[in-house]
Amino acid sequence: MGLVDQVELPRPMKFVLNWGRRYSLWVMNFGLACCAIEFIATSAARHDFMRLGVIPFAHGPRQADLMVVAGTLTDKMAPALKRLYDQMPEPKYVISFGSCSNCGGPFWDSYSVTKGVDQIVPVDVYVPGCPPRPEALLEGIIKLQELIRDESLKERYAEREARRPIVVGGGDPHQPAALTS
Amino acid sequence: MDLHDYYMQYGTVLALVIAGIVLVAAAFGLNRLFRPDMKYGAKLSTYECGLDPVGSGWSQTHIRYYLFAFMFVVFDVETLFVFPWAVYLGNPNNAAPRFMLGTMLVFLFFVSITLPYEWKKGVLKWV
Amino acid sequence: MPKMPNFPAPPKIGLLKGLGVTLKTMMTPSTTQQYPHVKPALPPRSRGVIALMEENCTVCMLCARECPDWCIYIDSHKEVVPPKEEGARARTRNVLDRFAIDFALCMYCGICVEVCPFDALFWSPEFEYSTYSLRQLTHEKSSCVSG
Amino acid sequence: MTDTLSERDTGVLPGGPGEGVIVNVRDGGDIVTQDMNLNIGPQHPATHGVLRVVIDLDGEKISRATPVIGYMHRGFEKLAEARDYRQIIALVNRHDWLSAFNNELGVCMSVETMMEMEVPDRAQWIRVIMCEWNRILNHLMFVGSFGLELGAITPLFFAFREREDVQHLMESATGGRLHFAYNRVGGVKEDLPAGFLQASTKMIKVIRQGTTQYRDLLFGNEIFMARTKGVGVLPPDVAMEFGVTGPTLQATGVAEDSRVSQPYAKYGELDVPVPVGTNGDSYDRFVMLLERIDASTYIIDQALEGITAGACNVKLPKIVKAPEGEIYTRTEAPLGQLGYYLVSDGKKNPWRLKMRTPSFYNVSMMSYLLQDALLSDMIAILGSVFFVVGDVDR
Amino acid sequence: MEPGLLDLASVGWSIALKLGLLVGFFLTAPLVAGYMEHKVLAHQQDRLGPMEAGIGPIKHGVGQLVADGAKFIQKEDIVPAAADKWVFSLAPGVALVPGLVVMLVLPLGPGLFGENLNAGVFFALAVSSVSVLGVLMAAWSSANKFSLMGGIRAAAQLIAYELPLVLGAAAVVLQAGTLSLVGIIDAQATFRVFDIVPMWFVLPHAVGFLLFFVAALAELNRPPFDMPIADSEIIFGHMTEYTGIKYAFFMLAEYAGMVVLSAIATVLFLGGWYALPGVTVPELINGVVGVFGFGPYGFHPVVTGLLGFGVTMGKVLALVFVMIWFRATFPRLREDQLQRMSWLILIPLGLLNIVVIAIAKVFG
Repeated sequence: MGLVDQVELPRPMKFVLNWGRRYSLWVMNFGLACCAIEFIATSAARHDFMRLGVIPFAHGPRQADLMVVAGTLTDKMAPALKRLYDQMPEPKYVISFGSCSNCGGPFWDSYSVTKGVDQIVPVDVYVPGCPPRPEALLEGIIKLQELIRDESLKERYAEREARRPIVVGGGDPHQPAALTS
Repeated sequence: MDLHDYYMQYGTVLALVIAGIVLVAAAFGLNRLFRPDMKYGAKLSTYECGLDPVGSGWSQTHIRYYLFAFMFVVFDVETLFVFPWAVYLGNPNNAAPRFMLGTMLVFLFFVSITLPYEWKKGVLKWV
Repeated sequence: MPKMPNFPAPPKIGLLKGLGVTLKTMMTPSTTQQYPHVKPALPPRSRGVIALMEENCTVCMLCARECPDWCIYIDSHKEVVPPKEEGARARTRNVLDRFAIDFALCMYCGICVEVCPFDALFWSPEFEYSTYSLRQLTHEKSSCVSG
Repeated sequence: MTDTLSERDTGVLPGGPGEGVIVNVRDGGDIVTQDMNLNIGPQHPATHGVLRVVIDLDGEKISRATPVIGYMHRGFEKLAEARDYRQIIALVNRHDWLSAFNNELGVCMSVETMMEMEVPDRAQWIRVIMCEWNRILNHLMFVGSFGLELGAITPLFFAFREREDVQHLMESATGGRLHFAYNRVGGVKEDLPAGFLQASTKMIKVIRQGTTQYRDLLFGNEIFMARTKGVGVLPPDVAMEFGVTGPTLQATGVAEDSRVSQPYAKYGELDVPVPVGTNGDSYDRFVMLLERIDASTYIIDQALEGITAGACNVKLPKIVKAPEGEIYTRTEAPLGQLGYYLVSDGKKNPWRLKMRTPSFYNVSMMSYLLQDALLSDMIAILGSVFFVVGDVDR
Repeated sequence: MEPGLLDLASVGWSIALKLGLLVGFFLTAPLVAGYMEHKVLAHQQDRLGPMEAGIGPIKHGVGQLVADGAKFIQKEDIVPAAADKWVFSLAPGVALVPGLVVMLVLPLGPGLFGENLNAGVFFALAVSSVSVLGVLMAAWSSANKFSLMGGIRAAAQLIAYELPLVLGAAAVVLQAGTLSLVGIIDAQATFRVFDIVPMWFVLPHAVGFLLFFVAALAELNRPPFDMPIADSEIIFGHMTEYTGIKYAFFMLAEYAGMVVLSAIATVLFLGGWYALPGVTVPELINGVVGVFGFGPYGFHPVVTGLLGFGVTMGKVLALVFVMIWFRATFPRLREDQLQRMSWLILIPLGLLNIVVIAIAKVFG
């Protein structure tokens, strides 16, 4: 057990730690559909979200701090997304990018689409648009950075603990799910 | 250079190794202090593109380049021979540099003719 | 008459040529726009946010009906307007109570703007309205009205 | 491990939901090896989103590859039955998100043909120009991502620099950056804004400069050639059998292009060059992209000269109803032949809208191409057989 | 050299001071390389790279890697359930510590080195390849297929690059007649091409330098030889399952490796701390001001050492720059192509190089 999720750290320390998290958001591109293109556009030369410390070098979930769910989440894909979210180490953040991941968007009446990614993972910032323009993602990232700047990890975890009803595969949420081997 | 200096030098090496280990341990300790610890769901499962991993991560696969590995060992030992020779070849006290050169040329010749041979045998292929 | 651009042969020493391209790019200023400090210049047709000019709205509900996502919510009530002249018939008028667009659901197709017979809806190229909670993405009348 | 091996020899291991996986055991003399079964995707940096390829690896060699699709299935064809013709336009541009305008056009043309509607000349010209800009947008994306997957990160950034400009240009006319929703039954939504044609002329120059830069960066690059030449060779007859179209087919040497063989809009009046490759390998497919970008700039150049003044849409009835009947419209989307089979029972929404999307056919031959390829070659093949996952799954 | 207040070379540093300075260098030099990678890569790709994270008023993203460090220290540590726990946890350390240990023998300035081992070249090459062991441990223990593939590739890469690296260095040893790194720098100071033109070893050993540099890229898993961590193929290779501080160690090891191998190349081929062939910085300054009738000035040994350090770091960063430049430009090779290149081109070239140098040495 660590210190951060148990006690409220003194202010200067919290400031430094929050500063670190704020400017080092390694992002896992969960590019699913159309929005993925705008996500790539945000990472590309014109908008370059690396300026803000969003580093797109995390190719798997293990190194990532931020998951940007960009695009339509289908019911077939949802377990994979949930698992990848689980595999990210704490503290982790999620940006829901675009109408599809916000709540189904144009596919609100489709039989195969998950209506909103927040049904399976907790979302920190919602970016509206279909697809949102790259600047909108940048604005969402800045919103997230403001949230990180002011947050207390202790409170965050307390809240997370309360908001963790979803367990894939059942069983004790604190135990790893049975592994197939 | 006497023996004392020699031990002193490698003593520093040892001290640095220890310093490195302390550095790593300290970072791990600090991490332990500051990190949250919440293992739940599928967090500990093996990453395989978001799916249940199929089979074990340790499968017995065919490593086709094991012949390269054998060749590597041969050549690496050979380059090991080159170093003492190389240091002494240009030494002013060297009585017979031409003889040394000649012997090494013979040695290198025999080592390097293995390459065309392996090429002919078709060993230098990956798949 | 325009000419088909001819397709140049690949450069000879490709590795060095490539190094030249990247080095040259490094020497020239980059194209990055620093967003929070520099706001983008958006074309006027840009579909950023749907804005309502309330006085034009007659609560005809066309937009809500034509919306492929059903993301427009309109509530209204009828009001009796007293006649302007003595003895004339009193008129009833629809008064808009609630006009809300759920921008979490909106697919930004512009059909509502297009079908509006009185041009009460129009596009405004604003895009900075990401939120911490999904609820806040439903923009009520007050926040829809802009520009 | 031997006992478990023999057990697994014919056994079926649990894969993802619904898919079983068979494990091969090889007996190579005295060494018994086991094929490694690996899921590439649904979340993998190389699969352009959520395509999943289940591969059996013998060392680094792929002994079998099966593409598993459906992770992006959103039920377009079903949703289209519940939308009227105006709403369908906004829906269909999302299945192949890189060629939104071409998708819209197919549906509009279907309805127009069924209604026997005369589309004004100017609208046709605008459609040609927009189609080609969209084609360039699409190809630039693949130029960038192909380089990225081979490990050269810079082409992506260069390609997106140009993409950003083209998107801005299209946004100035249509209002959208990705999903334009600019087509209407009977024309386009509104006339081009002032200065659009001049901006287009300028943009052509920018694109040509850009392609020169990509060529310098990648084309002659010896490593790039070593990685792509002779990799994933697709013979023309196999390609035809799989129903592959577009740049992937043209790379095999077949000069098939709907814009030439069945011209629509104003393509009949234009000189449409169809580039062809020789070997049908990854390199040729990549060359196709750049040559097609060149061709597109040339077509835009011609269209900018040919464009006429006039109305750009026709007055529509309040509710657009396609008369009873059926129609198949094919257009040349950036990735290949895109067909819409529209069946109408005379109501305001289609009775059935079947899509023939090019990506689906490109992915279907993945098993053929990946057989006996190396893992690294798989990336070169996946990147050069152009597909968009949404276009595969619909 | 004039004796100063604190003659570093003759007095010798106390071990604690040495260790402190080395650890400090070890922790800062990779940050400089990492920051450089961010910025150079960004500008070569027509963008800006990190801009917002700054230290105090200094922006332009100088604080980016510090922020990364502050974040990694507070990331959760995940050991996958299927992994071999001890090996998994030890691997980052095994990959990291060799980078630190090699720095002991690197001569960074006149009198500015940890120890002048008389088998310095050997020590440096041997220890720096130990970090591959960490990679293999990580790859095997993760129990992840992508990691395993990465491990197999890393092992294959070891086979391919180690020989060209050693052969390139052996030719230099042959030329200098010593294995000591300081000795090699001194040998370059007095070396003359055709007994007239002072020159560093890079010119007569152009082939050797090429071999060494290419092999160093392969050892560091830098593009175009980054197959073991090829992100578009096998996610992150051996690092796929690593989180937080352990992953950070691998990254630190990579950048430290870049600095170390560039420094070794600087010492072997580029004349170490000499500003021009056979001319140290103070001599250069005195020479230049002498033209205008000033000087010559005497320099404190500490100043001399620091100036030499500056020159060395300049050369090291230039090599690091080239590595980054390659990353921005080149696609990656395939593993079998690297093997073929190594066995059919680099290794025969290396053997030939040694023969030519030896003949020139004996008869020239």
